[in-house]
Amino acid sequence: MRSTRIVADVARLPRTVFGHRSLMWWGTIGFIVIEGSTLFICVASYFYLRRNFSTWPPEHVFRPGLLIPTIQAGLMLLSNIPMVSADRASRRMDIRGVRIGFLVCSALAVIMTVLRWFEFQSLNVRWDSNAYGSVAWATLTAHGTLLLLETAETMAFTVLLFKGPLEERDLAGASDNALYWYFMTGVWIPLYVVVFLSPSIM
Amino acid sequence: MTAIPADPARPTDDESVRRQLDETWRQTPGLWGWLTSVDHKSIGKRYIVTAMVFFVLGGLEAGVMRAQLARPENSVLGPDAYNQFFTMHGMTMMFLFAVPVMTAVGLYLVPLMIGARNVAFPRLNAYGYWVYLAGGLFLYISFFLNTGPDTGWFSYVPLAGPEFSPGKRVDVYAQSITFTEIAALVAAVELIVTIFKNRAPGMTLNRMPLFVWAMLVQAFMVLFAMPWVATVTQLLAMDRLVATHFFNPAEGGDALLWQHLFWFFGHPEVYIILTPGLGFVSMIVATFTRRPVYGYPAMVLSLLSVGFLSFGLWVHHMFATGLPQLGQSFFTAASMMITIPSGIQIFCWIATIWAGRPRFGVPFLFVLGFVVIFVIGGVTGVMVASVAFDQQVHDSYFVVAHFHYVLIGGAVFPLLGAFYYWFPKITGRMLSERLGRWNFWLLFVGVNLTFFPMHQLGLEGMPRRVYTYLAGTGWGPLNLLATIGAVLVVVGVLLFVINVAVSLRRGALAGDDPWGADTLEWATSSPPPPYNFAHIPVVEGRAPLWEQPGELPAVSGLRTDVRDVLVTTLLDARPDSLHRHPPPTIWPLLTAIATTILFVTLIFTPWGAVIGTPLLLLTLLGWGWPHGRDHQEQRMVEQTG
Amino acid sequence: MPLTLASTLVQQAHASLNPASPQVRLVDRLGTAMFVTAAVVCLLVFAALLWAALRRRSGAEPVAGGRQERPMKTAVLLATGVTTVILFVFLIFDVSVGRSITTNPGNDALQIRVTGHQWWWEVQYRDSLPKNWATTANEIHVPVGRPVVFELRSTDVIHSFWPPNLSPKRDQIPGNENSLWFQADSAGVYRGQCAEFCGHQHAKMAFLVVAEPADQFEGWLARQRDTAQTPTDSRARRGKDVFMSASCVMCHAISGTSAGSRIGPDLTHLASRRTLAAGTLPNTRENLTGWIVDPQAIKPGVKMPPNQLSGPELLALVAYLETLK
Amino acid sequence: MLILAVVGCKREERDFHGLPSGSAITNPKVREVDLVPGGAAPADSVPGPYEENAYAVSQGKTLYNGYNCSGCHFQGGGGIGPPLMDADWIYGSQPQNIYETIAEGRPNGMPSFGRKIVPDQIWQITAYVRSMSGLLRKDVAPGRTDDMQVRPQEQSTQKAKPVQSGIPKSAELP
Repeated sequence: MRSTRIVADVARLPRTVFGHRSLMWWGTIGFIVIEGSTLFICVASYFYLRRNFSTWPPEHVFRPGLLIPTIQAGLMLLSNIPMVSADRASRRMDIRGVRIGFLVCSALAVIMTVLRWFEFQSLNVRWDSNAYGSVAWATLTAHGTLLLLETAETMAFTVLLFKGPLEERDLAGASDNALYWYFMTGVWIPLYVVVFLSPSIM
Repeated sequence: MTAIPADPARPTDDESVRRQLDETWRQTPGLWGWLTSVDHKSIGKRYIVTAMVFFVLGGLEAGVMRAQLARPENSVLGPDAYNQFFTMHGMTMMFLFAVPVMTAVGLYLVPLMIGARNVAFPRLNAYGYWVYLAGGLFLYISFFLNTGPDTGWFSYVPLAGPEFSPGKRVDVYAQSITFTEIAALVAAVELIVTIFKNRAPGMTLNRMPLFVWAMLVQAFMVLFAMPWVATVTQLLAMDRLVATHFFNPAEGGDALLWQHLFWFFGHPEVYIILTPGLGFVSMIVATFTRRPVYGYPAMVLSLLSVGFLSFGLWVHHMFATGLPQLGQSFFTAASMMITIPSGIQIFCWIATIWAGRPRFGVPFLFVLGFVVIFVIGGVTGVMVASVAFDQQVHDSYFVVAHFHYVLIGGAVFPLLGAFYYWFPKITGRMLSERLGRWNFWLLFVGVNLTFFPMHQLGLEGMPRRVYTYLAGTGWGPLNLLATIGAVLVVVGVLLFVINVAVSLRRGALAGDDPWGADTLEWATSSPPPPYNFAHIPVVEGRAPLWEQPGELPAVSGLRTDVRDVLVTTLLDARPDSLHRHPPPTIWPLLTAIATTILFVTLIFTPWGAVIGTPLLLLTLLGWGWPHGRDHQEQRMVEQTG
Repeated sequence: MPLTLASTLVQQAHASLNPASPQVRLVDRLGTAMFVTAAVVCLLVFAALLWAALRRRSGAEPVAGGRQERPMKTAVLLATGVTTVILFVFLIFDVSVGRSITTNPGNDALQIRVTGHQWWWEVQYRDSLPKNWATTANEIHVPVGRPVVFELRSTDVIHSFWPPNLSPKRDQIPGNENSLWFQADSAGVYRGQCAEFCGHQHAKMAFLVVAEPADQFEGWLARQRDTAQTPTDSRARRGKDVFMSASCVMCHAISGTSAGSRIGPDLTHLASRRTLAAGTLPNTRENLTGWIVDPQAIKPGVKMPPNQLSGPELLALVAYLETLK
Repeated sequence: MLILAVVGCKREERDFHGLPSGSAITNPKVREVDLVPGGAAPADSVPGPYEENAYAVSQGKTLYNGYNCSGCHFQGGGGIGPPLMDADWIYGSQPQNIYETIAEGRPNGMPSFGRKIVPDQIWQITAYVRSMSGLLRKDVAPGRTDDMQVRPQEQSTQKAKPVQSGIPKSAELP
């Protein structure tokens, strides 16, 4: 091994960093890109298949119900308020604020997961009825996996926040979890427009 | 007499630094240590070995196919077996060999080249390998049980759909792709973050070795391409298992949807395999001509534009499907355009060789062989980019010849060159040059003999993926010639295996830097210690070892009693923060097992989700839950409330 | 059993190297031009590589930068420029060839519907009057010098229609109708084969295109429109009974009889065809008998099952089939 | 994984030559008189050769449609002939019963196909008919076809316990 001469000392560098300075943040962005692509492919397939139909939804298929999906979309948007506050609290090292934010979001996540079940029924079509049903179900399922994962992660984090031996960097982790939450809820809005609104308005 | 250091976590003299680093970073001994390792070198090595095993298996499959095609109406394989063989060959080479081996070499080398201690997410890295291994085993166990996929690596619907491919063979196809795509995506994230955030201080983006650039571009291509195939195979699985209608024209589905989605991945896939190869070539050319590669900015821009353009070519795989002429011409233009950056790289290498003082070591021979074979594959690539010509030779042996020239030239030759080049670094021993020369010439002659006649066969009308052909077609003699070539290739690969086996025990000891190379991996010992570098080096130029012939500048201050790594800024690689890496852990393996259970049971019953998902979540929890807290440095957050 | 197809039957080699239509002639010209250019480019690159690697060297250790790099820059730029120009010329050539191939065939074109099946080709000559339709299989007759438009379909998986001497290929995609046209220049028998992997017998899914003078073609077509003759010979009559009462009738049609199933090839004029089993066997009595007894020995995986007919039944059946001119 | 895969062995065979010759059931006792309700073969009768072979079952499905079985039975829902996708079996649900029904025919409309369909294919159709009411393993039963969706795929059909019902009143000869 080559011998070295020391030209600098890095011992005083910070150990807890937020945002793009943190490794986890970049990792999260990576997975957001992957999952975003998956959802994009679902939407692309949606519009590709749509060209094969003269009416959309196809004949003899009811339009999707809008009540529950609209509540869900609203909830997704609103849930960002507690998550943003938790995110900010984590950057202030305000553990109490993070705990409250995560507790609220865990509860919301459970509600949203349950609502997803009813959203499937609001589609008013089965996945094996026709290609329209297939692609609508697939899009909802793809996003549903993200929702499920994020629900599990947020709940696990909440337990850790209350129970676990905490370190500073766990708060940076909480902030990265918030980033994923923004993505998961934010990406739902265009999906909601495509899957639920577009058959009614276009 | 050594002075007692002020801070026991940061000894100052080299001896104790190394001893303590070794204590901290080394892998737990024994089988348990192997299963729990999170070291990028340990994982990289097993990744490479596994991929090479699959390479040999894929090659054997090709050998059996060549035996079948050696003469007309041969009976080595029936149609059912042949279809499984050619599908397995394609899938193995694409998903289990080419992409993983490139990624694996990247995972091994990139941290060493950029002066890092490990990849950014060591546990994720372990998980990626285990999932890849599970996918490969799943595919091969299925194959040995006569459940090998038999509809081609491209598995066009409706042939691969539920009506025309009963049984589980195509489900195995879809699911084993999911395994390997997860592994590839995980590795891509890994590499991108490592390259972005773990470079040695001073290694700004424009000082990165060309191989690191190549891996960065490859990782981004993986990130944007692989989700397509992972998604489209899931759509296929749903069509087959729960009767969705994505590809059923009678219910509004579309067979061409599969082709669009598949080739949007499938074309970049070729460049995903190729790009690391280009990186190898740049490194070998620089070392063996004893000068830096000419035109660094042009090389980097070429890599970037190849990566970018490769996403605009997918339709040239669909020229015979009857898409509108105008749109097709656009894709012809794009396909031809990608020749320009590839050409620029070839020209720059030739210029570098011209200006340097070449040494004809085996790695360099492979580079020369690469240029010849790759250029032939490149010019036939331009030919098939033409819509009119492609509609004639599409799905004929001409195309088989073309892409084997590209992939063997562009990936296998550079890879073998890289093996001869980096083997001393990885094992501490040199490969035999004498066997290496035999290895090279046998492969070079064998590959040309196998694949050159196929151009002619294609022009004579021989379609791809036929298990036999009739004597009256007159395709017999050239096929026999190709089979003879394949025998030479097999012998060549066998020599390579022998060379590795012998050299591992008896090869000449390599020393740190046997080739007099310029990049950081040659600054550490061979094989590198678990922590890679005792002190993280500081980089001041593109060829650090040539520019700093004596002592390397380095930084101090990382703790040696925990796995500290240095995080630097994205563009300028200024030291920014310290990050603590996890110790060895079994959870990535357990998570991979849970993933496997989920994926495999899903093909047999929807209840798989009910069994597999909780298992997966549970293992993820075990993975993420903090173990063994270190209270010394990290202040506990105050327990308020 | 020697399975000698057909080189005796096929006058022209199965190759795009022997163009027999203006379409393929154009493509051939494009291919040749590109091939010659490609070969020259390859040789130049190899020569440059060899020279760069082996040239005599003198002087000091090479260093990056400085005056030495000026000729390198010129050379790289020049090579890149030449590459770009070549590609541009190729592109223009390609687009113009593409245009010529896809021009409108004109109004007097003959229409033929070719449907791909696993693993044979259904060929239908359609007409405004359905009674003038003629259905055959695996052998396409076309008049020389008249454009022929092919309506390409598939009812199962994707196949690809490719008679290399006459036309570039075009996929037959279920749910997605395609077409192409060509015009045969010279009379001859040309072989074509499926070019998209379609399952077990993709390898033995061939067809013949018989290009013949217009009057000969019209005569052939008129005969194909006829219904099958009722056999006069007693053994053939008995063969017809075998056909109608055994498994044959479940899949095959013979016009003018009660056999009307469209699962397998139409056999109305079987004896007039040159090959059996989609271009796999010459149409001889021995081959026909062997095929009926055990098709799986010749095309493993084919949809036709082995038949357990008694000796006399078999002979009668073959005798009947041979009357189907 | 191994166990699941091992179970799959037989599922994946593509046996192009079919059964060895002479393996067809030629039960001399099967005569018109025996074909009254209740004359179904006992449970220990010959097992069907293709009950575990997905390829053969799928061939059976193709033949079922190609030979126009659906002309009378529709897609299993019944029409002119009795429904095939319910639990109700007039002449028994065992492979041998079904084979005999196809080969010999039954009173009240089911013709005899013994001479027109080779035994191997009858067995394939038999296996498919059983899959329609969920009597085969799910990993062997076919998925959907590339046609209009008229019934749930056989793979997802729940197994219904076969009931020996005898000839329904409506189908009795007047």
